[in-house]
Amino acid sequence: MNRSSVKLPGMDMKNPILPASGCFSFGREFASLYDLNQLGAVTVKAATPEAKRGNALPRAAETTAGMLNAIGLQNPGVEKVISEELPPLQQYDVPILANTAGSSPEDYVYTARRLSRSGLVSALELNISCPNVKDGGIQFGSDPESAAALTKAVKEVSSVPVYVKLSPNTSDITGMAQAVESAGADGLSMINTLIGMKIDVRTGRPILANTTGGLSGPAVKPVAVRMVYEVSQHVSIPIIGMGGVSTLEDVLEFLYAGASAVAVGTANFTNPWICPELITALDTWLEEKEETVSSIKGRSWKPCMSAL
Amino acid sequence: MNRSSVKLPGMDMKNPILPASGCFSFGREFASLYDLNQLGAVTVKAATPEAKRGNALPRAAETTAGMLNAIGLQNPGVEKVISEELPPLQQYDVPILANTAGSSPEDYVYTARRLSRSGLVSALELNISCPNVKDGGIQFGSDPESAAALTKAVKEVSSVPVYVKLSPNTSDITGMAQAVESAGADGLSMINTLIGMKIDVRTGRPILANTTGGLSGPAVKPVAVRMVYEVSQHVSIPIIGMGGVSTLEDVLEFLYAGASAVAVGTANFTNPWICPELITALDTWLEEKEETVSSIKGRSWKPCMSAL
Amino acid sequence: MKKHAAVISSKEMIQENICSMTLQTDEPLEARPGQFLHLLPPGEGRFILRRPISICEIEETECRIVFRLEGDGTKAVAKQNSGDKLDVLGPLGQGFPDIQSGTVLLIGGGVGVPPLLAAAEQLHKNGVRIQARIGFADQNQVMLVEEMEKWAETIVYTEDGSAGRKGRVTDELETDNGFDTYFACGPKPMLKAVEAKAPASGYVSLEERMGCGFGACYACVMEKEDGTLVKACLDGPVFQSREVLL
Amino acid sequence: MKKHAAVISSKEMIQENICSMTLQTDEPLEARPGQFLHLLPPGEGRFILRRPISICEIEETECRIVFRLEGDGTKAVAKQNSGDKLDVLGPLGQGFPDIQSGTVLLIGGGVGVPPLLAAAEQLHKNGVRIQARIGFADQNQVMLVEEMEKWAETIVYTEDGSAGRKGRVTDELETDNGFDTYFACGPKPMLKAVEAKAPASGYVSLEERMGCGFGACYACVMEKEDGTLVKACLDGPVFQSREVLL
Ligand SMILES: Cc1cc2nc3c(=O)[nH]c(=O)nc-3n(C[C@H](O)[C@H](O)[C@H](O)COP(=O)(O)OP(=O)(O)OC[C@H]3O[C@@H](n4cnc5c(N)ncnc54)[C@H](O)[C@@H]3O)c2cc1C
Ligand SMILES: Cc1cc2nc3c(=O)[nH]c(=O)nc-3n(C[C@H](O)[C@H](O)[C@H](O)COP(=O)(O)OP(=O)(O)OC[C@H]3O[C@@H](n4cnc5c(N)ncnc54)[C@H](O)[C@@H]3O)c2cc1C
Ligand SMILES: Cc1cc2nc3c(=O)[nH]c(=O)nc-3n(C[C@H](O)[C@H](O)[C@H](O)COP(=O)(O)O)c2cc1C
Ligand SMILES: Cc1cc2nc3c(=O)[nH]c(=O)nc-3n(C[C@H](O)[C@H](O)[C@H](O)COP(=O)(O)O)c2cc1C
Ligand code: FES
Ligand code: FES
Repeated sequence: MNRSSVKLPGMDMKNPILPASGCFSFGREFASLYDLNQLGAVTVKAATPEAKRGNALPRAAETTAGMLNAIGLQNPGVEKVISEELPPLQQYDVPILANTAGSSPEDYVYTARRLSRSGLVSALELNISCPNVKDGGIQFGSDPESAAALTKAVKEVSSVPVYVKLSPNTSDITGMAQAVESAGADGLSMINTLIGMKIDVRTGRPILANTTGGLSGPAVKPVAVRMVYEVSQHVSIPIIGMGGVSTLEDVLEFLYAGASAVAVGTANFTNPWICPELITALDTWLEEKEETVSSIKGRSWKPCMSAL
Repeated sequence: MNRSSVKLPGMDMKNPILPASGCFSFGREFASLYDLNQLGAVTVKAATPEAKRGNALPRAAETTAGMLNAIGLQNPGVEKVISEELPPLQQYDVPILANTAGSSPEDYVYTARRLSRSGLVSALELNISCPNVKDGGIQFGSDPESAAALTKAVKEVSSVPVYVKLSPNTSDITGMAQAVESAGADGLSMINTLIGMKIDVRTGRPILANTTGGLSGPAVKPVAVRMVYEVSQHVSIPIIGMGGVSTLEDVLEFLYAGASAVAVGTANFTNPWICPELITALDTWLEEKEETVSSIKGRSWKPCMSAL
Repeated sequence: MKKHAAVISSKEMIQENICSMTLQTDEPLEARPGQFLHLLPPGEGRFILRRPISICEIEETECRIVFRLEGDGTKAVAKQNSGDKLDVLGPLGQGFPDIQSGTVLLIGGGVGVPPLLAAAEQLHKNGVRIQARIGFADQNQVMLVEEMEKWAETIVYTEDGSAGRKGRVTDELETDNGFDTYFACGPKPMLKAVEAKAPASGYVSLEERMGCGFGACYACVMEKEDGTLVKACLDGPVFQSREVLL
Repeated sequence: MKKHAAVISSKEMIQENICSMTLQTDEPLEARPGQFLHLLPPGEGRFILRRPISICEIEETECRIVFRLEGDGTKAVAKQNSGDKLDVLGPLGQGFPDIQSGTVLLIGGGVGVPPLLAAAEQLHKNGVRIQARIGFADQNQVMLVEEMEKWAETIVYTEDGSAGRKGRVTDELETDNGFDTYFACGPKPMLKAVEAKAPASGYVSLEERMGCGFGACYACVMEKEDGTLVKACLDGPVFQSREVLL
């Protein structure tokens, strides 16, 4: 077995690195930069039942070591995602994690059914925590019961494994995680963005047209690592960890915290080649230290091992 | 009237700048660096009924544009705070905001009574959200009902105004704010630290002895500004805004967001002279723009004014 | 698009808050006028988004940029010295069309002027007649006038009259029939006025806030007249006049 | 304690990962050996905590520091060049005592050696006899040997024997009766071994993680034998041996 490979529900990954949803579009722009076959998996942009035009501009702003976005789930709608966006990705030997969002359980069930039956995706990722649209499902992201009900409903119609993407905007992330685990989730993705905002001091007004946006990037990494650390000790389904990853050390931190795979979001914008760079760096590191991804997973909380 | 001055319950402030609790000790170290009379107010370190020795070392770590702390409320206990720490501050013509923490409502009531009746403090700040001690009252920080009950109990015994310090580790900051407002709080302080952690990639183990710690500094500013923006539109009591303030622009951002005063925490460690520097910068700016603190307060959400 | 560890070969502050920099890349950039570079301000993780800056002059592996110090990012870039490296992505976006004949009017406002200089040089090579109207807030913002005069009959405007003509680049535009098409670059209100007033159609280059700069983040999506959506970074920043809703 | 915009007057990498820097301050630092400077790595808000670095040599307004590149902060400092400014707070903490007679043994491990060089120079001025045992992981970490030999009879150790004697600075300590007191600086396990083995009492300088460095944050609080609490930054970093629990 390869040192880097990991097996997650629905996704046999060559390595634990995948781009995060919304930070890789549908892969087209990156496919012209490097061979996508290098990736552990690809998470595509959220699909909703109908096309969404997204929010007014500006949709992005920078903060210290972070960025705010309020894209607003712009996407061509699930039918076009299936007919136009996903087929080009089939040429790669890489699992596809399809992110879905909606404003009602029916929306999620609808897109989940369509996507999972399209034969084009390996697993679903339920974005129950998009902070950037009025009806973006944020209520599911902070209430364990609605999250569980939603998970259950989607599991019933989905023919592929279902990952639930958790919001950090909660006081009890472990409760959320356990609720969706009991409802049948096959895995967790965490974290989505923190809700933040920036005011233009020249005008006194919010910079984003949407007023608030989702905070991502290195600034949020300590929050993400803490949540993965906490949740991984209380659930038995695998976690795709994310939030501020941009270096090999960050990848290791998430694996040590208990993540089974690590997604890279914002860093794709700063450095479009970040994913293959991290994959190479991790391979080299594992080789040098004679470790495997599974051996280092959760090391921060597992009883001391001889390897240390 | 002075352009910078602000009047908050219990605190007539020359300017809206005050150091945040835990980042100024009891003022002694700073008193040897500059004249504390320059400050708008002083927030002192949390007092608990009995002395607390704090957590094991390491208690601090750095993250990208942020820091984690797990001091663990080290303090000599409320009696010594009153007999030894607060008297030296009486020589200054500056309101004193006394932070208190505890693990039960009785603790808060006890310290609140002692502090408010000592005649040495202008107002109390209830830290219902310290993430760094097992019994640090974090439960009050995420449950509106317990927070309201606590506030009520303290208000009954306190002879000075009571500010409640809110935790950002919640999905509904406005609900928390409204709950403590209805319970009689005279003001709000926000935000306390986000819960975060950092893992030492050399050892695979958490850096802080306490495992997790409170995240502060520029990294959290977007979250803090968003919360002040949201809450200030839904309460009528004043807000002391804080979280990552280190420049004049940051101060303006919090005032525009709706804060009545702005506290500076972590930046005191990076630059011990930051408070007087910000005060001078703000004075100059207000003078130049012919503005006052009260005229710019909440500008980000108030209907357009002629001044813009 | 490539990532370059460009070396700063020279840096000069041409106004108090305007920096001119020459960058040396390993390989020729092969950029067109109107395309831009995406610079990562140095800062060990402090800066997350790159800064889009237009190519102002280009020859083989050497390229000049001219930018105004706005916020922390451009200030951090301007603090670098010759010999220092700069992380540059580019060239990005669609540039100005390669007009081969007739008269082109260049209309630039403030930091919209640098890309027009690149365009002027190219148009001159093509044998096109070039006129330029470039406008600035005041004399402390005026830049690239001599360089522009090399290629174009140039009129300089300042809003306060402290240099050149007092007024705006669009002031006498309605009655100017001396050009076949135009290239405009500047703040949105200027572009709107240009589109409204110019007697001919032309091309506008937009300064939209960007995330990635190469089409991946959807931060810069704009609407076309027909309702379809385009990305300013990928499908622009240069568009035909009236093609997108400003 | 003051804040200085120190100017880097020279920088040299004396080993692959060890940087020696000379800083020029406006006013004399008036520091004692064992005191430290608190450096803010440059980075526009990226770095929040300063880095404590011991004074290695000092004369009037010029001061030398020697530090190992550990994480991002020390790396960012080492990237600066002579002429660049560095934001420095100091001097901070309590230094070594001003011993005037007898024999002092200096015991240093790795980056614990730089402050001992400052101490050696001072002790030499005081007419004290000085011996030094300085230890490093391997030859690539060895530093300041020649400088130390100027003032002290020096024995160099490396753990792998690649330079000097193979072994540790504490190896022959138990039987060494040739000194009246000692100054020790190095990692905690070394200091523990020193306290356990040294036949005389002495002074240890601790390398604790710090927040503020001047007593305000309580990040560095340690326990004394009698249960009272002290701050490593304010009451230390130098303490009497066995005074605080390591
Ligand atoms: C295609 C294009 C070409 C450009 N060419 C030039 C040029 O040649 N010379 C020049 O001086 N300026 C140019 N600009 C504007 C330049 O990108 C901004 O001034 C710069 O990004 C501001 O960064 P900052 O770090 O100083 O400001 P900050 O306020 O710190 O920037 C924060 C974020 O907002 C974005 N931002 C802020 N202001 C603007 C703006 N006006 N336009 C776009 N993004 C902004 C930044 O890119 C960054 O992502 C161009 C913009 C675009 C879109
Ligand atoms: C009083 C004192 C004097 C010192 N003198 C020297 C010296 O002369 N030369 C030298 O090479 N080193 C010295 N050190 C150690 C030096 O401070 C650390 O190596 C340095 O802070 C690491 O910073 P970084 O940015 O490289 O590491 P990072 O891991 O990026 O640092 C992150 C945070 O952890 C702290 N930290 C990490 N490692 C240490 C450590 N070993 N000790 C204390 N804090 C640490 C940093 O200060 C910073 O706050 C001294 C430490 C102390 C307490
Ligand atoms: C521009 C942008 C768009 C995003 N769009 C989505 C999305 O459509 N669905 C989703 O689940 N998460 C979305 N996210 C969140 C990311 O997938 C990721 O959870 C978050 O950004 C934290 O990771 P990072 O710090 O590495 O970016 C988006 C993030 C950004 C920055
Ligand atoms: C070292 C440290 C100690 C703190 N101690 C307290 C405390 O005792 N009571 C309290 O209410 N907040 C405490 N805080 C939180 C701060 O008062 C402030 O709410 C938070 O740090 C955000 O502001 P900043 O980003 O400016 O630091 C502490 C923060 C730090 C960094
Ligand atoms: S800036 Fe990212 S899509 Fe245009
Ligand atoms: S480092 Fe802050 S008190 Fe010692």
